[in-house]
Amino acid sequence: MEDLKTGAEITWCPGCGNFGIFTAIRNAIPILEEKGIKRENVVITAGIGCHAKIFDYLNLSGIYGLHGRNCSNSEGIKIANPDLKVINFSGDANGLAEGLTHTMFAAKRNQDITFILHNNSVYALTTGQFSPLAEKGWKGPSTPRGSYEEPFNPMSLMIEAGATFVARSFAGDIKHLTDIMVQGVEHEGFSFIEVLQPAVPYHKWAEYRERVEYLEKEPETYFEAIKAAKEKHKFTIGVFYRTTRPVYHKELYDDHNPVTQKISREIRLDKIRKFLSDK
Amino acid sequence: MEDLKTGAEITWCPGCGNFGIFTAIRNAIPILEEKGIKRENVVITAGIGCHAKIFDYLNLSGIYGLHGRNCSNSEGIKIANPDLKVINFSGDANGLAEGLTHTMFAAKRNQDITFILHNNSVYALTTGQFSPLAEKGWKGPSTPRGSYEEPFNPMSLMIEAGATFVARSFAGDIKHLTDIMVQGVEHEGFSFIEVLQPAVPYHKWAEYRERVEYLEKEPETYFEAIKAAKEKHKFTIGVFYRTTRPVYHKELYDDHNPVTQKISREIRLDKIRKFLSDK
Amino acid sequence: MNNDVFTFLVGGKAGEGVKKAGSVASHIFSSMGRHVFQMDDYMSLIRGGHNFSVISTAHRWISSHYMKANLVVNFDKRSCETHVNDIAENGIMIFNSDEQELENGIGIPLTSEAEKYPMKNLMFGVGAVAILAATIGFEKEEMNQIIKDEYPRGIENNIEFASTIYDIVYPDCGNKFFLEKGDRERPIITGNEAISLGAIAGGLDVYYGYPMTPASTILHTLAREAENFGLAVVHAESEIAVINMAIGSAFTGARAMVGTSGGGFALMTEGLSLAGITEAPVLIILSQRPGPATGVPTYTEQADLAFALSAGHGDFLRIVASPTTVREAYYLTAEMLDLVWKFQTPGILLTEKHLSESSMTVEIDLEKSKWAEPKMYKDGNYKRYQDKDDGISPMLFPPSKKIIKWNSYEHDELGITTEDAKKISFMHDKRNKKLETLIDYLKEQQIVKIIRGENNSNIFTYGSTYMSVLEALRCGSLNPTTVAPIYLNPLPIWELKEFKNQDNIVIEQSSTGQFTKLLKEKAGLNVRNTIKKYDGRPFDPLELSMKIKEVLE
Amino acid sequence: MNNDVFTFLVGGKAGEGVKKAGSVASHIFSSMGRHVFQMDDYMSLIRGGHNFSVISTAHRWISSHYMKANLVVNFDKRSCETHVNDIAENGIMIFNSDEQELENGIGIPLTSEAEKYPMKNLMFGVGAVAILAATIGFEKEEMNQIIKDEYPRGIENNIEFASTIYDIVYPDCGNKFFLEKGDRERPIITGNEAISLGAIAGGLDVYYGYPMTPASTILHTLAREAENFGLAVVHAESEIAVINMAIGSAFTGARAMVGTSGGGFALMTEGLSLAGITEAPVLIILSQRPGPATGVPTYTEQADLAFALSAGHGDFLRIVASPTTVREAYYLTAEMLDLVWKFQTPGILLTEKHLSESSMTVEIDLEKSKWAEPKMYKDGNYKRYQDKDDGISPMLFPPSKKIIKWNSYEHDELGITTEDAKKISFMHDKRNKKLETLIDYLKEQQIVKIIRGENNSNIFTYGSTYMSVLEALRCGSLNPTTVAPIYLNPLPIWELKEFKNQDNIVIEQSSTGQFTKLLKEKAGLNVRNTIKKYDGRPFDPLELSMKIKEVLE
Ligand SMILES: Cc1ncc(C[n+]2csc(CCOP(=O)(O)OP(=O)(O)O)c2C)c(N)n1
Ligand SMILES: Cc1ncc(C[n+]2csc(CCOP(=O)(O)OP(=O)(O)O)c2C)c(N)n1
Ligand code: SF4
Ligand code: SF4
Ligand SMILES: [Mg+2]
Ligand SMILES: [Mg+2]
Repeated sequence: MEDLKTGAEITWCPGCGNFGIFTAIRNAIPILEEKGIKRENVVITAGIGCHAKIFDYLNLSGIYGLHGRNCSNSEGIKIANPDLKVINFSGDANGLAEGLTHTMFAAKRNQDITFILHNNSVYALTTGQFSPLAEKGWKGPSTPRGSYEEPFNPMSLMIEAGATFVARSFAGDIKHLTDIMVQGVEHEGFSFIEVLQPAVPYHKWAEYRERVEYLEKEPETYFEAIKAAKEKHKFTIGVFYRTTRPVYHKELYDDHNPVTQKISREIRLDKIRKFLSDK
Repeated sequence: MEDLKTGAEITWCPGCGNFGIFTAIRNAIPILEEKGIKRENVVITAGIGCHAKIFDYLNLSGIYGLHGRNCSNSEGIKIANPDLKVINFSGDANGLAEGLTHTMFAAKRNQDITFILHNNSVYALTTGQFSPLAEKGWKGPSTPRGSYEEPFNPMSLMIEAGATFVARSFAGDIKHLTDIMVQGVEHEGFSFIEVLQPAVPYHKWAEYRERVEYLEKEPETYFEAIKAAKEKHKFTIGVFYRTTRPVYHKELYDDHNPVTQKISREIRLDKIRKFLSDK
Repeated sequence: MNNDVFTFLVGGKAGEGVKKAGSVASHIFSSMGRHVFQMDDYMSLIRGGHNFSVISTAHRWISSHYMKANLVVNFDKRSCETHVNDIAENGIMIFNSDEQELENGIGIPLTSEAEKYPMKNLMFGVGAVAILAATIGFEKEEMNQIIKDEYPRGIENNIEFASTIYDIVYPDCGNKFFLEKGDRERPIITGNEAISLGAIAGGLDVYYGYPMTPASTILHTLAREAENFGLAVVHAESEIAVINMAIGSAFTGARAMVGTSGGGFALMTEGLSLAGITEAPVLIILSQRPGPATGVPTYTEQADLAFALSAGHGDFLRIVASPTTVREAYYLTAEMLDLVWKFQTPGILLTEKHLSESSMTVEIDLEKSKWAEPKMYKDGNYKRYQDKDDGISPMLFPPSKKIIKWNSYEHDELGITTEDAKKISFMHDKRNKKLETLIDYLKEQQIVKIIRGENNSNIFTYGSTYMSVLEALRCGSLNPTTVAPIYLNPLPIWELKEFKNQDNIVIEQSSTGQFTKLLKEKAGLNVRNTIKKYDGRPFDPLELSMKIKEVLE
Repeated sequence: MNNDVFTFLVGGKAGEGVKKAGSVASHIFSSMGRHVFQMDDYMSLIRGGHNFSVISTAHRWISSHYMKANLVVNFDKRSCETHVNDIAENGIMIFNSDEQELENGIGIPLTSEAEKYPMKNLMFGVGAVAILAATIGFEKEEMNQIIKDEYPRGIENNIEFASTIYDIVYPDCGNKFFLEKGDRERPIITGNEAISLGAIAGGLDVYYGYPMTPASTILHTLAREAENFGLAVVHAESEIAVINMAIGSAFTGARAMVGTSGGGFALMTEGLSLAGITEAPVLIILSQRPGPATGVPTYTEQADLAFALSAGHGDFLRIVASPTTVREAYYLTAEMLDLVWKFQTPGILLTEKHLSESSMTVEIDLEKSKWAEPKMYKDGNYKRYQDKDDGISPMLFPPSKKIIKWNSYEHDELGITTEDAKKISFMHDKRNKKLETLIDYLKEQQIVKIIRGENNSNIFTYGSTYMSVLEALRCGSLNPTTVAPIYLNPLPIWELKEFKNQDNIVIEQSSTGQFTKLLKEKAGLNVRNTIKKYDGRPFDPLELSMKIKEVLE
């Protein structure tokens, strides 16, 4: 299992962009190990959708959660045991429709987790409905006349929400993606990584390859970041925003770890005795 | 009932900012009537919280919904009968915590409703917990050591989400607020109005009055709007953003109205017969 | 084996047109005037894996597929392995000889033949249709016409390919099966289509959904028909939005419906309770798949029954009914839409993947469908929650000069919030009266399906399992009395009384026997045995008939 | 009227310190070594309206307040009007003579006296304490000490004001009531404090909540104690986040608990189902208020029982238990935390506003509380969902070199998704085994409270209603057998069998009699009559005793 694969049958479509994400994360983990992050400290969560199948394939511990809710699982893991490094895989419906509030609040809190958004701009697993990132006019089974909604801009949205590392990469550029993943996990705080992920029944790789472009220069200020997010087209990859502010679990209890530093029963009962005697 | 009051006992604290909002909306309705909007076409929704009590007091039809969910009620009303003008009252926990996703999507869709956010920066009715708009460090019963989260910026957040009219007003400036409300309701599309609303057990009116400032000039472009939202302090009132794009219900079915133009049973059965004969 | 039934099974990878081939086969049979039942088995993936469709057809009404097929067409090796035991006596299996060699069965070089065409991946289905056509003795012209109608893209290639395949198979098994023609052609629809049409017939104005198998195709069907019928059909951001939007629409008088599966339904329960207290008429389609949680998305189960019966906090009336057949799904949806409007309370149409996504020939008398009409306010003072003997307050919708307030808090008759002790119990009583009114109403309706038999035992079942049971009884030539309550809340105990102390057997698809418990606990029924299946698959009539036999003996 | 009980009622506007005065009174009584029960009645508002607290105290254990009070202190007119009938025989009512004149009662110029002080709004409570002190014969020094301890802001003014009020009342009713001292002082805690402490004693590591009355004070109590006990206490963005965060934390081995009321619980049901299939130990406190929907937030009801028993889609085990007293809430919370970890399934501690927010003197043997410990993995191959005879797979937590996968889809023993028919039913069976293991375990525990009586009838009740019933029986000198199951799922039918065909009466706070149905349907109990109350208020023992008498006759 050294290549981080389980024995599970892979049921992504041949040519699916998720293979690229799968490869990149398997590349990233050993790099992170070299940098001192122990593999057993890395745990993953996934929502429900094609993206989430990575949970079965990746030989790492974690939670395969509910559609839209794994971000909360991730937060719960990190809060309970901050020693763990949490990588959160999400689809665009998972993380930006059903689960939008959780994603926004995890960013707001600057939870120290890495949120990987598999952006295929559809609800792939449920047969291709328009998603929060689908272009207006997109014809899926729930919008046969074309969707009526403008898509969100994940970069500016997450900057707005409070993410401290916001980047876009491409499932077809394993090197770039691996690098961004490593940076995302290393970053202390909420790292949001949008991955352009073609879904073959709905898009063409060629269109992606033609249009993908690198952000020339990493923006240095908030306004530069917003400008880049808004003015570059949505196939522009790179780090859009990077900043630092306190992470949630440290605000909550500095360096305490409720799981590894659990207070014993005896001490608890003594303190409860004290509590009651004051009542 | 010409002053738009029901007979219900008002149970806001003496001095509550909600009185100002209540007065302003009662001022706004007759102005809107003069402008040709019939009073019976105005319906209201409210979530749960102190803000929402306005539902009982205001002599207008509507839905007193669940905590965090009235925005969806509003959308459902507008979609079913676009002739109605929907005014949606929300608290900051209601609309930006429990209900954040709905608020974001109503903006994204440019639903033609008016969303009034009573910003008291606390969960007032549940005894003052920190809210999504509370300053970091705010001490409430759920955050006795001070909250750990940076507040959202409602102006830039709603611009980002897709609202087409975004303004801030103040419960202590009835004239300004009335005017903004009228503009909001008249605006075709999603109008978001944040109202600075002091809650007397938690804040002092004087602090608001001292700090409230008018936005000198309405921003003209998206970037100007974002700059104003980010760089002006949070007591700055005025219209931050105003733009036009198609509203949801018109995209959905042009000028059709499913309630008033309902297709008869006979025609339906004929069409079903046809459907079946093709099967 | 039942020899009045012919069964065709086609299997292959997702994306190879398996299901399409299945439904073309179904249409071939129905066009012969025969009855058809089609079950599609597919995995939760988009390309690859293993999918199959089984179509059973008979000269009489048929209510289940049979897993033992007379003709099996496998596109790939995995399919052969999966279906090796699914061949009926004297049945034949056709396999893809480019993938493997097999002793029993007729090999056809499907892949190499298909590769001669540009759209090679889409040819397999055409091939399956050609094989079927040959074996049941269709002339090539007949076959070509079908191919033209059903596979309109690349017609010439398709016909050429079909012809090749036809010619390959014909020598071995051309004309092998004789299918008698029936009286007339009937439409074939899925359960979800029946539900969609029933809703439209009943007066549906707006539908809200968030995709979730096996309910998604209601959203898709209605979205496609929205323009035609003047409906609003909205794919919203979550199931919570969905239910609350529906309540918003109901407030305007729009007949609103939503659909989901267990997980989405769970998210709707707070809204369900809101519908309870606001007395909002809203119909929820809950199409079950195996749970808990995400469970097994594309398979079938009946384990959300107990949840549906008491979902939502607080005391309020939830009407729960489950259709036993695709045809009934049509009538019942219209009827439930009518009931939720008559009684101003939420209703749940409980069904399963097996009904939602299976298709069958139906005969529907459209005129018989109900049309949802509430009791309307006439004159005088308007009070949204006016107390009435039957618990039902007349309705009024905006725009109106009268004030109409729907309230999630406990409220007085005007809909204004109250915390007053007397008013709280008064309003509880007011709402609780509706149950009796409803029971009186239902007592006049036929809401339990009873087929009297000769055995001394009774079989109880519900939902789509009813279809499996009927077919099992027929193929096993068994004749117990079968009882299937359509309404589960209120449970028609008045109709079930007579069976109380008899010898009762329950058949259901829940591992803990939720329906059995309901019958025992609410109706006080003596239940000797429960036949359960909870592996995600519907019952096979043959297997089930053997189990029933065992139990009856 | 019970003359072993003394009752003090204080009423006024929210924001005037009514509740605080009530709890100071409680502490006065408990410091006298007496038992105390305090019920706080308040509206859903922050300032104004009408709030009151009733404290009943006795020399023996007392489990309810009485609405007929010996001493009533009203701060305003509305309070006088509300409580005009709440004065016991020989009781006295003290009113604010600045607001009105009254014939029966003693007027005191509370407002004008209070206005002499800068913090005038906070003086009324001090006044109420002074009145109580005078009437029960406290010396001024004793009173001053209490005021100092309990009202630390502006001590001198408070003492001066108290002294003035004391002097005004003393001539009329000084020393009017004699309260015998008891053996020793006992702590006074609310149900929610008992739950919070019980959780901590049981090993709680993390608590997630979203404010919702009447569960919010668990969040507040734990937030306050978080640092002291090394807990993570998080107020999240919604109840959906709450339950899913808790499951995330449980994955790391943290003992996680959440708390909410009906509406929030409804939102958690999908997560509950997730806990079912992932076998996540998570404890949910569901504190009920009148529903449906928003209902009546600050009052009490027991109408979420049926919902709690089957919440969440699919077949899985939900442990549901309801504490009958504040003391038991402590033990039961620790025990439930232990059970959910032992059985790796979600548990619901069902309670009501009446228990959550009432306070009483308790005696708790801390050492008796359970400590949550799961069965841990020792060695060999690790499989998260390893099949075992008892259905319980040993646990392991990250960081670990072994792979630990919790899965919301149906899965194999390793936690990898499966759609395989055999594996699906295998895993259903594996999980279903836990129910029997649990029943075997519970059979060894005392999980039904039975007090044998002399009547021929039995009274069944549960939750906080048990406290009302015990007090009613005592004050009415009634002696039926009382039975209160603590566990509601699994319902201990083995313990209830003996009562099956006896004369049973149920007392509960649901308008549709949900507990009655449970007893009839699950335990097959003959129930002759149900005494229900569903106006949001808890039972008054006197009224209830009369009702019981009527029914028993
Ligand atoms: C509560 C709930 N609603 C709906 C579903 C059905 N569902 C499964 S996957 C999915 C959408 C997936 O879209 P996305 O998150 O973009 O993932 P993708 O398949 O595109 O990778 C939906 C709606 C569900 N499992 N749970
Ligand atoms: C599902 C649900 N969760 C929690 C509550 C309890 N609750 C009532 S009001 C409220 C917060 C109100 O805060 P906000 O929306 O800011 O309104 P405000 O009182 O400040 O006007 C909460 C959490 C509820 N009614 N429903
Ligand atoms: S549908 Fe799209 S996302 Fe899903 S497996 Fe296929 S290519 Fe990948
Ligand atoms: S608590 Fe605040 S928001 Fe609520 S009524 Fe009082 S002043 Fe108004
Ligand atoms: Mg997607
Ligand atoms: Mg607020």
